[in-house]
Amino acid sequence: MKPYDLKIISNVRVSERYWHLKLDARPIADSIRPGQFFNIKCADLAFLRRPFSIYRINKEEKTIEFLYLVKGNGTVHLTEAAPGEYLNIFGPLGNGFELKKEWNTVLLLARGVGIATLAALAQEAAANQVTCIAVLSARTNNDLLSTEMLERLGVEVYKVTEEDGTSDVEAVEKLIENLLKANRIQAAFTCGSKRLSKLLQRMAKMVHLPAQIALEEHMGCAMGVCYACVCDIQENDDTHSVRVCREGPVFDLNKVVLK
Amino acid sequence: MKPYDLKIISNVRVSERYWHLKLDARPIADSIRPGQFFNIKCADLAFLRRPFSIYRINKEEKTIEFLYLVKGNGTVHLTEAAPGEYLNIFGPLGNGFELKKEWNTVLLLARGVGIATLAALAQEAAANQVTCIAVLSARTNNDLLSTEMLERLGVEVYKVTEEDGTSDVEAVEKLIENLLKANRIQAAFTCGSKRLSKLLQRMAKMVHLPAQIALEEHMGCAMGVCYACVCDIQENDDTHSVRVCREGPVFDLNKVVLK
Amino acid sequence: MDHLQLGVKIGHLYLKNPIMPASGAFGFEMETLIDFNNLGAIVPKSITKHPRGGNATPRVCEVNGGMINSIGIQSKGVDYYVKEILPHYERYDTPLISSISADSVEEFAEMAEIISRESIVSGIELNISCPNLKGNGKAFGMDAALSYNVVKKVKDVTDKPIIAKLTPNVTSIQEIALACEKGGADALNVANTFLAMAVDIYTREPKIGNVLGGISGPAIKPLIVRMIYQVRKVTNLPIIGCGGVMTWEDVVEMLLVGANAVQVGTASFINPTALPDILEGLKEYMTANGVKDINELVGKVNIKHNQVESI
Amino acid sequence: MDHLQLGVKIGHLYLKNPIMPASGAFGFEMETLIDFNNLGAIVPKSITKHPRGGNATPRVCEVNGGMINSIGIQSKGVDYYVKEILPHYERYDTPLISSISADSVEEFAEMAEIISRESIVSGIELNISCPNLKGNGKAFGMDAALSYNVVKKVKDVTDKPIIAKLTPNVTSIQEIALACEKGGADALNVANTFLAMAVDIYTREPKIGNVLGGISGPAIKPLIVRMIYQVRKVTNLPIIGCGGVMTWEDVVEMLLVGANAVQVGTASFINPTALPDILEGLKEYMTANGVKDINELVGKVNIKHNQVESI
Ligand SMILES: Cc1cc2nc3c(=O)[nH]c(=O)nc-3n(C[C@H](O)[C@H](O)[C@H](O)COP(=O)(O)OP(=O)(O)OC[C@H]3O[C@@H](n4cnc5c(N)ncnc54)[C@H](O)[C@@H]3O)c2cc1C
Ligand SMILES: Cc1cc2nc3c(=O)[nH]c(=O)nc-3n(C[C@H](O)[C@H](O)[C@H](O)COP(=O)(O)OP(=O)(O)OC[C@H]3O[C@@H](n4cnc5c(N)ncnc54)[C@H](O)[C@@H]3O)c2cc1C
Ligand SMILES: Cc1cc2nc3c(=O)[nH]c(=O)nc-3n(C[C@H](O)[C@H](O)[C@H](O)COP(=O)(O)O)c2cc1C
Ligand SMILES: Cc1cc2nc3c(=O)[nH]c(=O)nc-3n(C[C@H](O)[C@H](O)[C@H](O)COP(=O)(O)O)c2cc1C
Ligand code: FES
Ligand code: FES
Repeated sequence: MKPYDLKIISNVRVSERYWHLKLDARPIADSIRPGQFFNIKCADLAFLRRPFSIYRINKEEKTIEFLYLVKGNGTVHLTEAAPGEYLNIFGPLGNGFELKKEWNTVLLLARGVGIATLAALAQEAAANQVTCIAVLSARTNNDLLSTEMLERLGVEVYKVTEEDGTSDVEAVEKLIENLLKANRIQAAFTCGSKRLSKLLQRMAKMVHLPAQIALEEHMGCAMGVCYACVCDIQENDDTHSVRVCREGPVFDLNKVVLK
Repeated sequence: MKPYDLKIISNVRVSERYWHLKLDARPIADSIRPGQFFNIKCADLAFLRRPFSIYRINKEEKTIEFLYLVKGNGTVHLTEAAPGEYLNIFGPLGNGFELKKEWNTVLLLARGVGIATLAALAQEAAANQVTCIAVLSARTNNDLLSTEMLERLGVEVYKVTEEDGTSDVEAVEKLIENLLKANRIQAAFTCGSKRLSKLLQRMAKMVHLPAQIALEEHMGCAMGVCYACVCDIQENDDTHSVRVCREGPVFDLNKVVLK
Repeated sequence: MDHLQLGVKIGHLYLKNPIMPASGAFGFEMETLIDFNNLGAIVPKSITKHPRGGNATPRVCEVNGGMINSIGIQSKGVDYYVKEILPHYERYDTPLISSISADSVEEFAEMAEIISRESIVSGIELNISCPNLKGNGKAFGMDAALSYNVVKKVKDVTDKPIIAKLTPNVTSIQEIALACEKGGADALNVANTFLAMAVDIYTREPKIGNVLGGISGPAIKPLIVRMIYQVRKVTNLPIIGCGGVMTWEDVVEMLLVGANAVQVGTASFINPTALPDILEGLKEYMTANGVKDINELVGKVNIKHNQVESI
Repeated sequence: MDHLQLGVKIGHLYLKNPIMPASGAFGFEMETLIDFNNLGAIVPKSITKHPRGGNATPRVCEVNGGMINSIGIQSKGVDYYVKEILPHYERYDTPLISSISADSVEEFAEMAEIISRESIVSGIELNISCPNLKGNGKAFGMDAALSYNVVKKVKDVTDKPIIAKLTPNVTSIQEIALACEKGGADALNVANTFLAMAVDIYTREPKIGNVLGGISGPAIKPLIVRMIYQVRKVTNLPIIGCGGVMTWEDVVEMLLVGANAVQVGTASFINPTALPDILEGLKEYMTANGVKDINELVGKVNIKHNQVESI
């Protein structure tokens, strides 16, 4: 982890509420893993940095990409950053997803901008000939991002939205049940929705499916010193506090306490 | 006085430390007088507005111009404002110079960016066939601004600088003495230097020359309500406090108390 | 938007809306800029009994997220105020609140008495943040007994609603608020500026002629919001929130933690039409969110946990 | 730049330079980012005697010019600290200052005693901003007698230099500073965070899980500068300035008003290499301005007028 001034290659709107940011990553020596994140100084007018997962790592052209939802002060100003300018990003931070060698087929369950986080994983899975089945949930079809990119990677994509009335928890539960029946899914990954994470946690515990979650929490330092970003991990009968920025953001879904 | 969002026509560096700003003034209905000023919101990152005298009023092309010294937080950020963007300026504020009908020849004594303030007056004088003799003082010749513009207006310009060793008070006193002898100067105007203002005050009192000064003081509201920008006026034996932004910034040099 | 109920009550005083200027950041010089009839109240700069010159310049400086000022209550005295200042506001139907500063408890009472004779004065705001020169020089508002005394003595001589403007430079704002309530205050203003200082590292001189000054602007809003919240917990008196309001969002935030109205000071220096702009924003917010009566918002912050009041 | 004298003394403690981290905004996780040997001191997060869970999330939020935090001193207890945290710092030759928090005067003394046994500990900072649970729940540092007591009891059980970290949420920082001096404090830290609050107007929930929190960052610097100035006027004890330092300019400002050293907290969240960057800036400033010894700057603010200490 280090702060870097990276040149902006592009920063464009990709849907109503989402933007895509591409940076020249040549200065970064560390290797970057899917699930890791960077803490980005969005603008002078946004005091704190903002954490964003790595969305795409392009090793050949040495670029990194982020997909971000325009939400408040920081991201609104981030949209104003222009190609050619430099952005100060701090990272890579935290621990990424673990993709075990023995897994051939995995399930991705993402909602909203959580897709950004799992897209990086899908990319790695594809490189390792792991089959990915993705359930992507969003408010509207316009919000359903990266489906084409995922399909190009060979991911089998299922889309559910409020718009189409297909995204309620019951419907998603049914869908996953069917997917679990039809495929030899060996692990699951989720990001972006508390509701869906709880659902997946329940289902994974039931069928003893290894599962990982990328969590979000408000951050101060993003480097493990301030204890702003804690969540609880339950192992056997012991509950202990961990830092999302340091021990996470990826945790064993079967152990994390979802409030 | 009103706040206006004015389009920036140009914003360019004109010497080492000075910048020139030109705005589309079409939205401004009020007439603007030399000596008046605007309070400019330089940037989001500079909290308070900054006061700048009007440097040039172009009635035909409906533009106004400012000449500013890059000094601190506000002006540093002002240099980043790009043509096409809008700048929020509040004004016109305060009272301008008084150029009496009966005056045929006047003396301008300016130092540094004080030249900006007197340039607008020279422009008006030229339009009214009043002869201007200007003594311009600066640190370096590079800092000596607008001499060409003034000469084009027909102003007789005398330059003094530290660089040339010609700008000390004694030398300027000698120069003005000679100018007063050689010309029928009926009024004097000054801006930009406490030292030179004191000199001119002393000389003007001695020879009973009408004289005006444009003062600077740190401002809060710039509209006369906060009493941040006060200075003292001495009339006969009475000293009273006035507001630079409201009763000024132009005052009778013979009455103002120069600290 | 026509059916929005924006009126609020500050004791017996009815304001047509909760947005008013803060003392010291408003004057009739703004008459051409904004319509005073659209203000909740008119609050001219604090006055003193006798004419006063004010402090050395520079009297203001910029800091991160705000400014420091030390004007020193430059005032032409109460007689001038009654004769020359008040008449300017006669043509408006907006209630006028006179802010008064004094050097002693007695002087506060004397001034309140003089001011109360003026029918145009609808309320009196006591600037108890000013130093008690007959005491140890500390502000009245830094001491509960003194604060009580000032309010009590003033209440004894006037029937006008009294607003005590607290200083935030205290260990317990609740204690001072309660003292003022006990003294008979009809409302509380939370609060005046925080004592602050800035130094120019190159000249090594304080950026304010008077060395110390009061910091205002958005930098102090989180402290003021906390204080309004704390004061609301111990009293039902009307609270006027003041400190760092720049936008209508800030007004809503202060109402949610318990303010009944707000004052806008420094914002007018940055945006001279801040007062009407904030009122417009507030109306749009109410319309968009189905808030029919502004009073519905007061104190409606949603506190879920039984929180500990420490850091 | 090699001949610059940057060393400062905090009581008997010699620091090689005046720049150190603020407790709670530093940890050995930063080891790969900055060279701890270049710090004036190492100041780990405050610890409590027994393990403690900390407060509800969200624990931080952004405000204009700063942030609010309410971590709640999440701590694994003093035993874990001694066994697991302190050893991390053994390989550095930088003095380590342990920050301790406690619920009662007695507990402060107990903890100081335990910590004092560790030779790696060069000094103890008392976080007297935490609430006194055996009393009325107010912070120790809000009461002069309690502050005196904490310092005195701790001094009785340890020979290590004691730094009292004051809370700024008081009417008179001078009074508390003097009480700590009388109790035997070797130095004063001015100061901890200001109690603050922010509300999300759309959810109507406090932005901090614990409702209230402490505001840090540039927004509070002018208040802290004022307090350092005030404390310097009444005591010759070494002062560590803390609050809103983002750049070397801020350090110079604090030194000029009387600080002998400074702590940097929030700045490290914005710029993770703030600590070394500030030190470099300071050295360049000294070189450019012919300041050979950093101590030359202390208290050198140029006060021309006989100013009044009111607003
Ligand atoms: C590890 C991690 C990875 C993330 N990856 C992505 C991503 O790839 N794309 C994306 O769009 N978003 C991502 N988020 C969420 C993203 O950080 C927030 O949406 C963003 O901080 C909001 O900032 P804002 O200024 O727009 O909103 P504001 O509401 O103005 O933010 C105010 C404050 O709250 C914090 N905050 C608000 N929402 C969140 C949140 N969900 N998580 C953490 N802090 C929050 C902000 O950081 C800021 O400090 C991630 C969060 C974490 C913790
Ligand atoms: C009526 C009037 C007319 C002026 N006209 C011009 C002009 O035409 N061109 C020009 O370059 N300058 C002019 N000035 C001075 C100009 O306002 C300052 O140089 C400018 O405010 C400095 O801002 P800064 O952010 O660069 O400096 P900073 O040092 O960062 O300013 C900090 C604060 O001090 C105030 N300040 C600093 N210097 C002055 C000053 N000399 N007068 C008033 N406030 C000051 C700033 O406004 C700001 O609030 C004028 C000042 C006044 C009062
Ligand atoms: C320049 C200036 C002058 C002020 N004068 C007074 C005053 O005379 N009386 C008073 O009670 N408050 C005075 N104040 C304080 C304001 O009324 C208000 O309490 C403070 O500025 C905080 O609000 P704000 O952040 O909206 O400005 C003054 C503030 C400023 C900035
Ligand atoms: C996230 C966070 C945690 C903190 N934890 C502690 C703490 O445990 N003990 C303490 O004395 N101060 C703590 N502080 C206060 C800082 O040490 C410091 O006094 C304050 O942040 C002001 O300095 P700054 O503006 O440089 O951050 C904490 C501050 C922050 C932001
Ligand atoms: S954000 Fe500071 S510990 Fe995670
Ligand atoms: S700046 Fe407010 S009165 Fe002049």
